[in-house]
Amino acid sequence: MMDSVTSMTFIIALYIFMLAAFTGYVVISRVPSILHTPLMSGSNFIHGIVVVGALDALFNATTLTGQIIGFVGVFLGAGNVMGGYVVTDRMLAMFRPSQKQTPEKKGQP
Amino acid sequence: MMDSVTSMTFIIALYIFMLAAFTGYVVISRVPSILHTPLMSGSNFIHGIVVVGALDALFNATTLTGQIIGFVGVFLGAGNVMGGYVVTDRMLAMFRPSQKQTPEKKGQP
Amino acid sequence: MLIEYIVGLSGLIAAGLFIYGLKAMSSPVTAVSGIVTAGYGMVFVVGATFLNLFNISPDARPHLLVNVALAVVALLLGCLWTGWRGRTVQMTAMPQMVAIFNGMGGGSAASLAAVSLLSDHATSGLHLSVTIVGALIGCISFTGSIIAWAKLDGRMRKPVRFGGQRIFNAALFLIALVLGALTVMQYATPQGVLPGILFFAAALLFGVCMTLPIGGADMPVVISLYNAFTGLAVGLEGYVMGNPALMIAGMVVGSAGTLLTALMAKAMNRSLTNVLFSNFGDTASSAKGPEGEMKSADPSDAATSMRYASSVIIVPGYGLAVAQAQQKLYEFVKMLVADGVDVKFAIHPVAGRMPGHMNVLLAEAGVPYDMICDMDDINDSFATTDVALIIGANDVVNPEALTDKSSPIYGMPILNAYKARQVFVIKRGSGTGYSGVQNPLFFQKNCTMVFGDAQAVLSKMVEAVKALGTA
Amino acid sequence: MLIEYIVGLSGLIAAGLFIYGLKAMSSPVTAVSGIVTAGYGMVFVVGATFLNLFNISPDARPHLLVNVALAVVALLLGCLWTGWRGRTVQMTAMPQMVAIFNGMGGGSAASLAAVSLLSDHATSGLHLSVTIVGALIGCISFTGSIIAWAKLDGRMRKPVRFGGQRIFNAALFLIALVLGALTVMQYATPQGVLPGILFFAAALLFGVCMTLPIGGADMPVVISLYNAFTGLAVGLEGYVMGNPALMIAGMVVGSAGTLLTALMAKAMNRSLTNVLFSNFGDTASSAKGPEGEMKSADPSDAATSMRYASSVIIVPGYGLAVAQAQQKLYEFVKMLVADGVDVKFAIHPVAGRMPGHMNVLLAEAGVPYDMICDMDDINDSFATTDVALIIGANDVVNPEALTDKSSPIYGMPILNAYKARQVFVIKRGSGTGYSGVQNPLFFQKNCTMVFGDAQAVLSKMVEAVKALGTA
Ligand SMILES: NC(=O)c1ccc[n+]([C@@H]2O[C@H](COP(=O)([O-])OP(=O)(O)OC[C@H]3O[C@@H](n4cnc5c(N)ncnc54)[C@H](OP(=O)(O)O)[C@@H]3O)[C@@H](O)[C@H]2O)c1
Ligand SMILES: NC(=O)c1ccc[n+]([C@@H]2O[C@H](COP(=O)([O-])OP(=O)(O)OC[C@H]3O[C@@H](n4cnc5c(N)ncnc54)[C@H](OP(=O)(O)O)[C@@H]3O)[C@@H](O)[C@H]2O)c1
Repeated sequence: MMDSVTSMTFIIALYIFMLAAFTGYVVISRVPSILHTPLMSGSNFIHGIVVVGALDALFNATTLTGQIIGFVGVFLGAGNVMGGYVVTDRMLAMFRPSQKQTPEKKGQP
Repeated sequence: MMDSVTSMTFIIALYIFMLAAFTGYVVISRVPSILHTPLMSGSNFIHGIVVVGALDALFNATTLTGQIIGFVGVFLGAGNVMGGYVVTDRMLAMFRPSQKQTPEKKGQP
Repeated sequence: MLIEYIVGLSGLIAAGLFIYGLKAMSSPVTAVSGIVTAGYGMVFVVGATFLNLFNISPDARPHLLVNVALAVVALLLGCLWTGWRGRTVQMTAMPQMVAIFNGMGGGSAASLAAVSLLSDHATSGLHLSVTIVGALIGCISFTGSIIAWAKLDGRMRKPVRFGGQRIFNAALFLIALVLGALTVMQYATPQGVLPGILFFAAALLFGVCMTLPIGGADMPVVISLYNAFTGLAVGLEGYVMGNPALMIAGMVVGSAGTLLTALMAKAMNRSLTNVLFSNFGDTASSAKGPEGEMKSADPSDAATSMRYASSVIIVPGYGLAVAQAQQKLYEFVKMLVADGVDVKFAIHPVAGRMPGHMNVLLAEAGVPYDMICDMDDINDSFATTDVALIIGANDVVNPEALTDKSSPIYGMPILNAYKARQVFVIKRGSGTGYSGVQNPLFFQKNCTMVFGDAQAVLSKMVEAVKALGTA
Repeated sequence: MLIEYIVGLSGLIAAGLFIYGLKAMSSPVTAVSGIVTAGYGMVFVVGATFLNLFNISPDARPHLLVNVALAVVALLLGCLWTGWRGRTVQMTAMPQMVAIFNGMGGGSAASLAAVSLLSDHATSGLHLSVTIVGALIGCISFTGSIIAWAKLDGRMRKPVRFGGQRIFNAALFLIALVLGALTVMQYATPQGVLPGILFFAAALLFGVCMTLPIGGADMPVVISLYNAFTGLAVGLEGYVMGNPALMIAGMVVGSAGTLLTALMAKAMNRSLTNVLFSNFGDTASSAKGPEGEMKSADPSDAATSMRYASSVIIVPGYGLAVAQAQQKLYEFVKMLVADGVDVKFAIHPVAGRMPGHMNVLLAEAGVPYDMICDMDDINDSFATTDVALIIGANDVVNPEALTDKSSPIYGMPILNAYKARQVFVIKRGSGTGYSGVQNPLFFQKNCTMVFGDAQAVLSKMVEAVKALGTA
């Protein structure tokens, strides 16, 4: 695995982590409080990318244990992705300015 | 050189470039115009880190040509660093709020 | 090689889209496009991952068909179940829903770690250690989030507490660490299997035990913390798998989530340690503070005086969410506005049980967001306002926070509703709020209580104004 | 190995400090600490680089002493010369100073590339191509910045232009690319040396030729562009050297600088292509626009009416910088303030010749930054102001920009000085500004000219107010 095109040394990994952490910090630091809840679920959606790792693991599974764990991983990851997206999307769709206030309602009975 | 602790593949380099570019963009995007000039020279200072690369090159020079080019590189890089710092520092030191307006003047006759 | 490049680049693009999307979510105007952008990134990178099927290890080739079938089934099951739950959940139940989805991510990260530990091609002790740390964090996030869900969903009413609990938890954590270290040291030997299994068990158990004693009302902060945890776990497992897209996405969420957690805790005037390790928000502190005479009025009287007021500020709180009365409230407000009353909503940053809770509720009811004011913007206006209508809010309008140093909420900024000429408070009885302290505002001269469930009271108010209109 | 780790980590820390510092520079309050933080990062990483001496290639070991001596001398020379120049340069000469320092960075990146090409342990065609691209950009930035300096420093007064210049430049660029490709293909063979040398020559020449035709007044935008170029070159050479700190610092500046350039060009109401490839800002467009009667007054009369006004807004422009009159101006302002006049400064984003130029000038003179207002904040106040005093500004107060579609500055937002009850304009004569168009404001009824060099005029004004005070 270390000879793939995306392999990296530990130091390089630290550089990437540093940059990513800084990015997350800067991006959030000025968010208005009105968006805190959708933002929590939006970032929740983003870490759903773990499903990609789980898929790779399942694809390369050779034992039954591996398959079971991989299956569980993909299921959980997919749930994270889809749930996070749907919930965020629903919340954000509700924030609209008064001018174009359409009477149609979504979801909720 | 490719087996050092900071070696990386091209794809990884792209990831780092992407993150760094995004960081630069976010950090600058909300700077008030009052700081544009010091910011230009401040970022000018930062790319002076090239002197580090030039030092490495000079340390490893084996030929006269290599030494000359390395020397020039270090000289130019050091100039970038020092000049950028001094100029930025001078400009920024002048921005002070009215309350603690000290009468002492720096530099300029 | 080519496939590797394509997959690598797809991760790069996805990571870029995630960051871009997260940035776009920082403004209500671009927020919707932000989540959509991030969504495209996700579809893209998941799709590209299937290209890895052309590149799997030789050992796995015989299992290819089964594995792909399993993957598709797992994907479908996961997406369908959470998609359905996410679409149909009530807005007030959002916190616990987010907890579940977050826990799933943590569990997925933990299973990634398990797979790495099972496979025998780990490269270094460093890799293994990172794997273990990621697994620990992922497991805590997994079971911790489930407990958080159970509490918020009302399936676990009381915080579970016993003597020496902190020592027990600390011991459990240490045991998990030791088991993890054993697993690393005995990696790829038969003796390593048992410590490995026990390690996961201990980590999962620790997630439960760590969350059990925390009061239900503190859960949103804890969920946000676990959200950051899952991000961190995903980032670390991404390093283990050599997948920079996971590293970046995970770490971005890890740091953003940590900041969000800190902002939340700060807005509630607590420290994170305090949330995690103190027994606050539980002991229904029966030490009732101020006593005195509460005036009360019936809904139609209150509605009438608002109808003829020139300005009204509405302060919604957790009780509005409990009563699910946001639609009725907006109906009432629309009638007032039609009659020429100047109505604004004042939102305290920690009103409700998660940050922005009230904004979401009101947005759901269709309240335009330019009627909604942040605390700092509106606090000066109360003094010049005819009526402040407080609906199911308590702590966020408690003036004791400004004056009484012994109060648990001392120091929390509040909405100055007490300064309004007339204050109406809709609540069911004399129940306290989240912090368990009584509110002297309710005994103030200019304050009138309107007892009853918010939904019922507001219905009556709507009727009353209608009656006035036709009169 | 240990040393490699230490050096690698020092780069990590430095990169973090750079980013942190750059972020801190985004507010006047934290800006000073920002550059200091970045400075610590630089000292740290440069110091750590000397650890690499324990780790140099075996071939280089015999030259160790010489190389270290050379390095120390070069460092000292570079630091001392630019440190001295930077300390003593006049504030008005900042743009050209930044140009020089920036050019040095570009040159350093180019020499890094040359070293890589000379050494014979390049690993792949990709590496070599990146090296060449970095070298090209670095060379352009190097010589281009020097030309920019020469123009701004008044050593090269006229833009050099000739027929077919664009075609010539395009051809030169192509030749440089071809030579670069040849260099890559014949790498490490004797035949590769000549194309290599010619490549550098062509790239350096192209930097000169690209910059020659651009008008002096456009130089700040070009300098900002070259600043981004140097960043990019450093980033690319950082990749070649396997040094992520260079990659990050360079690319951060590359992207930040690009954004800054775009903001600058936009503020001047131009596109970047327009700056680079049109011959704007040169042909002293003698097509004089409005004609009419200009009223003029002498300094003491103007000073007197300001002394008795209740509010004055001052609009400084490029002429103030030319006349070096900022200290005198503030002296005058302090007297007005002492006499109870409400004085504000209105700064147009592109007043002067580089963004923030006026802010720096005024800050240098000690003007507190809360007297200084941005265009958007103050534009509505002109209509209610007694006196607008325009000093050496022209384009930024030209109302034609709002109305006359044929004007080259049409569309640029301006300071609405023309709306003030009384306008005074200090300038030497009827010279036009940067854009070369006449300003109808000067012929307006409420406008009075005060002719003369700004420094001289302001001295007289100070005298006049002093005289009034004692009277
Ligand atoms: N937003 C966050 O992120 C967050 C997270 C965790 C904790 N908190 C904390 O939660 C609190 C929020 O303050 P708050 O003022 O919104 O709420 P609160 O202080 O918890 O008070 C809610 C009030 O609503 C009333 N109520 C409950 N159900 C009702 C119903 N169906 N109809 C009418 N009234 C009802 C209750 O009184 P009755 O029982 O008498 O009806 C109670 O006094 C703060 O202390 C904050 O620190 C906030
Ligand atoms: N800030 C930037 O980033 C930047 C960069 C490049 C270009 N620009 C452009 O530069 C222009 C800036 O506008 P501006 O209004 O500041 O300046 P301007 O339009 O260039 O006008 C300057 C005026 O100052 C007068 N002047 C020159 N020397 C003087 C002295 N010693 N004493 C008194 N007056 C003197 C000149 O008239 P006399 O000759 O009659 O005295 C001239 O009309 C804009 O068009 C902008 O687009 C800005």
